[in-house]
Amino acid sequence: MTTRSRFSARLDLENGRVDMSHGAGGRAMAQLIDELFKQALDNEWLSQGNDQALFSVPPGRLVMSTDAHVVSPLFFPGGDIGSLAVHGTINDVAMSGARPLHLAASFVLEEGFPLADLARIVASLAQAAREAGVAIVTGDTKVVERGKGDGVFITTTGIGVVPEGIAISGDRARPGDVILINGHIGDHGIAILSQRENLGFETVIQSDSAALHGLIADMIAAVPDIHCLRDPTRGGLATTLNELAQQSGVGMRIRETDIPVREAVSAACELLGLDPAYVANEGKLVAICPADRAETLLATMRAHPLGAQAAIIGEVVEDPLGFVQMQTRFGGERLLDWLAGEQLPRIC
Amino acid sequence: MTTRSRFSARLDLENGRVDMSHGAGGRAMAQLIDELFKQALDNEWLSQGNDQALFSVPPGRLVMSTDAHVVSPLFFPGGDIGSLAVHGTINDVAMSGARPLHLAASFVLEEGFPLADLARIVASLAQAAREAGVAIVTGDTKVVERGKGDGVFITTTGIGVVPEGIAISGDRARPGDVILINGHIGDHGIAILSQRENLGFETVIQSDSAALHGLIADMIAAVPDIHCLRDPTRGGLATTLNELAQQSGVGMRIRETDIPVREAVSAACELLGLDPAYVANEGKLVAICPADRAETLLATMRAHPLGAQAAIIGEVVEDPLGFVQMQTRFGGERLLDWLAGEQLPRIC
Amino acid sequence: MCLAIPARVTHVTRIDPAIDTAVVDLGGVSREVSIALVPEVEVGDYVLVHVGYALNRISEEEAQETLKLMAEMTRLLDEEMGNADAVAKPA
Amino acid sequence: MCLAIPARVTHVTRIDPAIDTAVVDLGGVSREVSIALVPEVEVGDYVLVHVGYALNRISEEEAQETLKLMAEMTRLLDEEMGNADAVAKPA
Amino acid sequence: MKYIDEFRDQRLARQLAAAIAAEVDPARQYRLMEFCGGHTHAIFRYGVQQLMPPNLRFVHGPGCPVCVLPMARLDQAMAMTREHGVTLCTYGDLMRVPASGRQTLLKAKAAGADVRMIYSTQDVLRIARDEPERQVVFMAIGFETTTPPTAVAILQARAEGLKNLSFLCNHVLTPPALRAILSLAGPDGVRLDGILGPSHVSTVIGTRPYEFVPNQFGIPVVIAGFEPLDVMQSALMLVRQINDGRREVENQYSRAVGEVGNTRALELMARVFVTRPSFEWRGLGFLPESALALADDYADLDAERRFPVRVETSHEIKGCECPAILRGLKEPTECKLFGTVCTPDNPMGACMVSSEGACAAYWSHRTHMPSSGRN
Amino acid sequence: MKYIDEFRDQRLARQLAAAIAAEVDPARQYRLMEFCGGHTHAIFRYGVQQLMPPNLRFVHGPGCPVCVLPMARLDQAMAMTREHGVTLCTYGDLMRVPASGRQTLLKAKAAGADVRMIYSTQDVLRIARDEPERQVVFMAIGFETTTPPTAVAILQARAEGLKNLSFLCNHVLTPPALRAILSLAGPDGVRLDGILGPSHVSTVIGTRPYEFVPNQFGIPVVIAGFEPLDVMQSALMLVRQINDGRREVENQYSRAVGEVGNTRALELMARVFVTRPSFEWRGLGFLPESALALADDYADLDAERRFPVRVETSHEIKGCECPAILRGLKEPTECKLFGTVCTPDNPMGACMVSSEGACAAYWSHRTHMPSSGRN
Ligand code: SF4
Ligand code: SF4
Ligand SMILES: [Mg+2]
Ligand SMILES: [Mg+2]
Ligand SMILES: [Mg+2]
Ligand SMILES: [Mg+2]
Ligand SMILES: [Mg+2]
Ligand SMILES: [Mg+2]
Ligand SMILES: [Mg+2]
Ligand SMILES: [Mg+2]
Ligand SMILES: [Mg+2]
Ligand SMILES: [Mg+2]
Repeated sequence: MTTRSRFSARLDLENGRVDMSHGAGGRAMAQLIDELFKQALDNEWLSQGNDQALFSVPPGRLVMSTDAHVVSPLFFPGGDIGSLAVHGTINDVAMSGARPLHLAASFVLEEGFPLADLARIVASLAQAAREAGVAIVTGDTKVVERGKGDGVFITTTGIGVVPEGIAISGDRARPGDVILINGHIGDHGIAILSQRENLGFETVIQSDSAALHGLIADMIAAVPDIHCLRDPTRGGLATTLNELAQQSGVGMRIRETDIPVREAVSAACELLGLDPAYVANEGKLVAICPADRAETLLATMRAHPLGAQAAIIGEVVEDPLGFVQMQTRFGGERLLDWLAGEQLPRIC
Repeated sequence: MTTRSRFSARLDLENGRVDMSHGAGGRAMAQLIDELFKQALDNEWLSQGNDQALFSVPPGRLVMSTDAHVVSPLFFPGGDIGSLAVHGTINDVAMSGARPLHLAASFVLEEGFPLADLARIVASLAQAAREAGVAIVTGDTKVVERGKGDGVFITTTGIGVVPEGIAISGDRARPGDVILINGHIGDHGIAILSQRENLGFETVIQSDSAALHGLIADMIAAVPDIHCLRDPTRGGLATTLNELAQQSGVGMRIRETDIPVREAVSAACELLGLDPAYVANEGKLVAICPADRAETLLATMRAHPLGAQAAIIGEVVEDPLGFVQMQTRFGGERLLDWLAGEQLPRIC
Repeated sequence: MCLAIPARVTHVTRIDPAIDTAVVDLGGVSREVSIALVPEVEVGDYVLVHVGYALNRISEEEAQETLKLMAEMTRLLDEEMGNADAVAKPA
Repeated sequence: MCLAIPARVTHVTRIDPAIDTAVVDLGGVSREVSIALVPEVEVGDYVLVHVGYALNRISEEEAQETLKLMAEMTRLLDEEMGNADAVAKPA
Repeated sequence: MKYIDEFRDQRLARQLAAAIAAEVDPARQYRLMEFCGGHTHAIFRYGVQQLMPPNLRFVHGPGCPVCVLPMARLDQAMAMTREHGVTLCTYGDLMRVPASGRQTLLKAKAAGADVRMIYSTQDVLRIARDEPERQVVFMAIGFETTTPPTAVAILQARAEGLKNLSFLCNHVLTPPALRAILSLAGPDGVRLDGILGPSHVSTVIGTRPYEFVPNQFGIPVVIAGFEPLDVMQSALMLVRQINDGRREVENQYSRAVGEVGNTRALELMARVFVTRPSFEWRGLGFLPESALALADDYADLDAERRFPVRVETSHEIKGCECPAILRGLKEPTECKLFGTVCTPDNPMGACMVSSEGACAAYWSHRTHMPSSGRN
Repeated sequence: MKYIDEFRDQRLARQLAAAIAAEVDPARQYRLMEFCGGHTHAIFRYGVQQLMPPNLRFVHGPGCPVCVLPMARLDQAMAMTREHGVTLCTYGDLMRVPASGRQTLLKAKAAGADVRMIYSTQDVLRIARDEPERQVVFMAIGFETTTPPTAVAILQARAEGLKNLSFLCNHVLTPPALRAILSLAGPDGVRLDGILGPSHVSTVIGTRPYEFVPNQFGIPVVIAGFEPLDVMQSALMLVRQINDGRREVENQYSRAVGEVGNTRALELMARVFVTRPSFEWRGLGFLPESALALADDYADLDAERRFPVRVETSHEIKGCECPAILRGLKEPTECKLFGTVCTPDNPMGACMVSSEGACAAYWSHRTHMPSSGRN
């Protein structure tokens, strides 16, 4: 029996809206899942129609990671919540050195959300997953009353397999290690902010949202002994460096002049009184590796389209206090502290 | 370095509230995670502080399942959103016959949510996970502005391993198979509704929320050839039977008199004009097995505390239209259709 | 729409006939109802509950009478068939 | 709090001096600002932008003068040291 | 549950079925109209029709207040939310009923209207008290059963001086509708041998208002309770009247219904409502003296006066046979849209929405419908 | 970025540093107060202090409008949200500043107050227009730099006849504060050799209002831009004045500042504001003629008059040395709470909140603080 025959009228993907019946578990929900989700995400696991996906995994250690995506606005230059939800979780999986295998996606929809927008988001999610070579193998949809949500929240959870011999973890940074980044920082956060009507600025900056597992695969092929990988998302580069320093019980010394920042990002930060080091990224990674492998790693990164602007930005040092210090353009030093309070609202 | 020393003042778990800084990725978020989440969930994976959990899995096929939990109210007789988020996903994993291994948990918090309530929910989540023998190995926390959420949403994603020789799937029901349920239906939905101030009724009914993997392990040990297992959550028993009938391309005949329903659930349904067959459950499963194994399966279920009231409720029949029919108390027949529209708001 | 259910009055609160309420019980489920339409109800009465209001009292005697009548209507038959479990063949 | 940034005026919209606005550009980022405080600005001017308002025009000549003065203040030294890249030892 | 379980007894049901089978005259047809959707629901819910002999057929009447509400009244309520920004409160039954342009209150709510599903008029009063900044309109709907709770709320709103609550009255009266159906003669008319009277209505208005049915139309009536045994016993009582050639109003539901009804409820209704000269019923057209409006003394609480809106003439969905079905002239399965375009998930007519609507009842029962094209 | 990058040039910075090193007299101390938090921020952001010779020290002044706002004014604003349900708009800088009882606007917002962070007074006007049902209060704060945009908004609100917008004025004036600091003699006073004047303030008021500093106190002033080279050049200019024995107001920031300031801005300010006889500054106490209030002509737009609230006398956190720090008498590291109880995540005093506050600046710099107990 085809799914279509079960419903008397097709979903109105042009003018329809999510209503409470789409989350009640009955036929309206089944129709939403069949005509919108399954159609766009089309894979063997989803079409089985079970509440869980079954699959075999290659031998090895697994990783699992989850992220709720609550970005506002839902659509932004360079992506939308759909592609972001795929990239965000793939990256967290890949930062262990793992090859991402599968994703699960849970949607919380707000009553009244236009089905056309939902279809656009799901199409974008599907495309991002296809491009990344992972499947959304299982999912869930809930509907909350108007005023109890914000259009769409998407939680994705990913699993992946870590190749033999790889041991990447935030606690492995050692004094003497070198710190690299794969390109310009702050693009995602500034792209999101540029869509805030009340900030009222315009720029050509696009989100850097991207799936980094391909780049990472190249990197670990060239330098299996990468110590740490992490994507500097919320809280930006500064916060990620602090996390790693704290986890590893080391300090860091970063050179401001070596951090790639686009002029428009700098300019937007000047205008808003922000520091690019605290602005979110969605297609960036911080890598830490032994000093003698740094040039090889840098060359490998630069050879990949997502690492063309890669740079060595600093070194790991001994410091029981776990401080991240930055050499300013002037040769002075300042602390690159954790983000205090909130810098930017709702960026991932 | 202990996590405590990083923060100058401890979280105010008595009178504090979630504010936007708790989701901004900076130190306030790190503190929330350290002092509330990690402390309650305490396991080797979380304390590593990576954005993903790394673990080895025993050989076999894996399953993965995800559910967003948006129940309102957050606390209800017999549970809360924390325990529900554990049980709901463990059950979806276990319904494949799998042994649940690990969970991931993503929180979407509304600005202003009392930290005391959050701590209570996380404690309940932790306890439910401990009791079920699974760990919350990775997680995520986002904060949305007041009016963009509803206190707390929790998305959990679980993985599990399916033993050799088990092939449980919604498409395996065959004419002649027998349909069983592990106990009284409708308890969860009625327990939730009894908390709605505007419905204004009171009852001693408690949610049946429970993790069913232990029961299922016993069931597959006794009857490895179980064809289908599914938890009748949103949409209730009626909707679950329709899903299974449609997936398997069969019909079903159910006997109303054989379905266990508590008197208070029947009474509440009479008062509200609801049908218990459409009311949600969170600790129930529908099992379908070959007729000659049904008595063994029933006996096994009844021997488990979560199956003491188990019953055979009907049979699978041939029907290309996939109708679920019910023999009424009167010997008449009626269709037990999919839930149309919305029966109950926000029950899981 | 005209769903109305008999329930037993377990508690009556009288302040002003226009806003008096009772608590009724049905199979272990209790709820408050307005008794503005049946101010005379007493604890122990059964009332017909509709959209949160007690619509009317139910008469125990009349109910018994109705059931007796049913039994009578079918007695003849019962005897004829000699077997209470005989199932009428559905149409 | 007194954060103010120089930006180039790329567009001026004049309707009423009290509510006139300009678009300014800073390194590829543009935003609208009120010119209620500097109604005389022209396209091409640089203005100091503070909380969405142009506060003042920036004088190209004065800026050059300041830079020239800086160069002079350090010229002597430059020559003395014979090497522009010499780093002053931080305190 | 007392007064419920006894009237759902399976053994007694079989015996009543056997008694009916034994008493019907095989040579004649018994066409019994259950006026009320509550009966329709019970008949399908418990499979009562299948327990009847083949020559006894239940004919579904217009007795579902949701089904007979004309689209224009829903359009009007939605226009109030749009044009006046009111908070519209109503019973859940109405949420999915199609209005003009495939709109429903559920969709209007999704699109931003403040529509609240309530369970009791006491909830409406609470909302109005709690949100004094909102103008709250209660869309009152229902037969005489549901009218007294509205009357109580109106009086309470007046007594409390609530300035932000008003009532959009759609209460209709059952006797005029029954009269209209019986008055349709000739090819438009339906041949009926007996009527199962709406007993919950009669708890309020008593049995007397139905005397005109035997007197003027020569058709017997039994005021029938809503439990399945009530329906069956009432059917047997009608069979006996028919067989005996009697034409009376009998009262099967004597445990809750008397000759005169609830005089206090009637008195409250008389105080706040007046009869409208004419009111449209979906399927039946405009019927004289068939609905209530707020009396002039309560004009200030009348939403129609407080929030005037213009509503276009509405047109029922083409092909929907609700009108003929509500008059007992057709069965849902004779509608071309039934089960194909029109299902409970996508109802085209109101009869497919309410669980008391004939189409919805047939749909739930469709495995056994000999005339359904889908079987 | 023109007018920015040139003034951050690293080579020039080194040369300026060398020049300063060469010109200072090793036998004397140069204590230069940067009045303004913007300078404090630049000094730390670019590591300027570290480029200076050891006998030249920057002393941080009270020039952060956030830091000098007394708790009672925040308490007052929060009371307006609580007691009058107003929508409170303010610049982001204020969101995390501690008020009485460890409250902040951020926490008040989390607890349900309608607090909005805005970027421009134009946003406030937009909110008031878009939400006519809300009473919108703009909590205006800032030195003379930030005052004209408030004046424009007040005039625009009046011109548009906005009935739901009012202004809670906390604008303060820099010259009286500077005078207060310099007036403190004896053990309470701070010895200063020169002043870096607040140049963005001077874009509005010009350089003349600072003439009293050399004239009455015999201390040289340089109005200094905020880029690091501006600060360094100004330091050098002060060193030269000191070495030469000159006491003048010099203007380093001539590209945007003249002697008389922005006359149009001054005219708008004069139209809508009057000087308060006295106003409390955190750390400095009540200073005469040091703040602005709405003029009587604009009384209807004055939130203090529209939404009267009673506010208890507030007490600063015990142990917080903000008062002494704001007067230049102590360094943050001399505060016992610094870095232990008080951090940017849990600020005890306003100086730890604003990125222009001396404590926050020291915190960000703590790896190199010789006097910090934490190092
Ligand atoms: S099936 Fe649908 S369209 Fe046909 S009469 Fe019934 S409600 Fe109308
Ligand atoms: S460190 Fe904190 S407590 Fe100490 S003076 Fe600074 S702001 Fe006040
Ligand atoms: Mg993650
Ligand atoms: Mg992530
Ligand atoms: Mg990450
Ligand atoms: Mg699910
Ligand atoms: Mg919203
Ligand atoms: Mg699931
Ligand atoms: Mg589930
Ligand atoms: Mg399930
Ligand atoms: Mg995360
Ligand atoms: Mg909310």
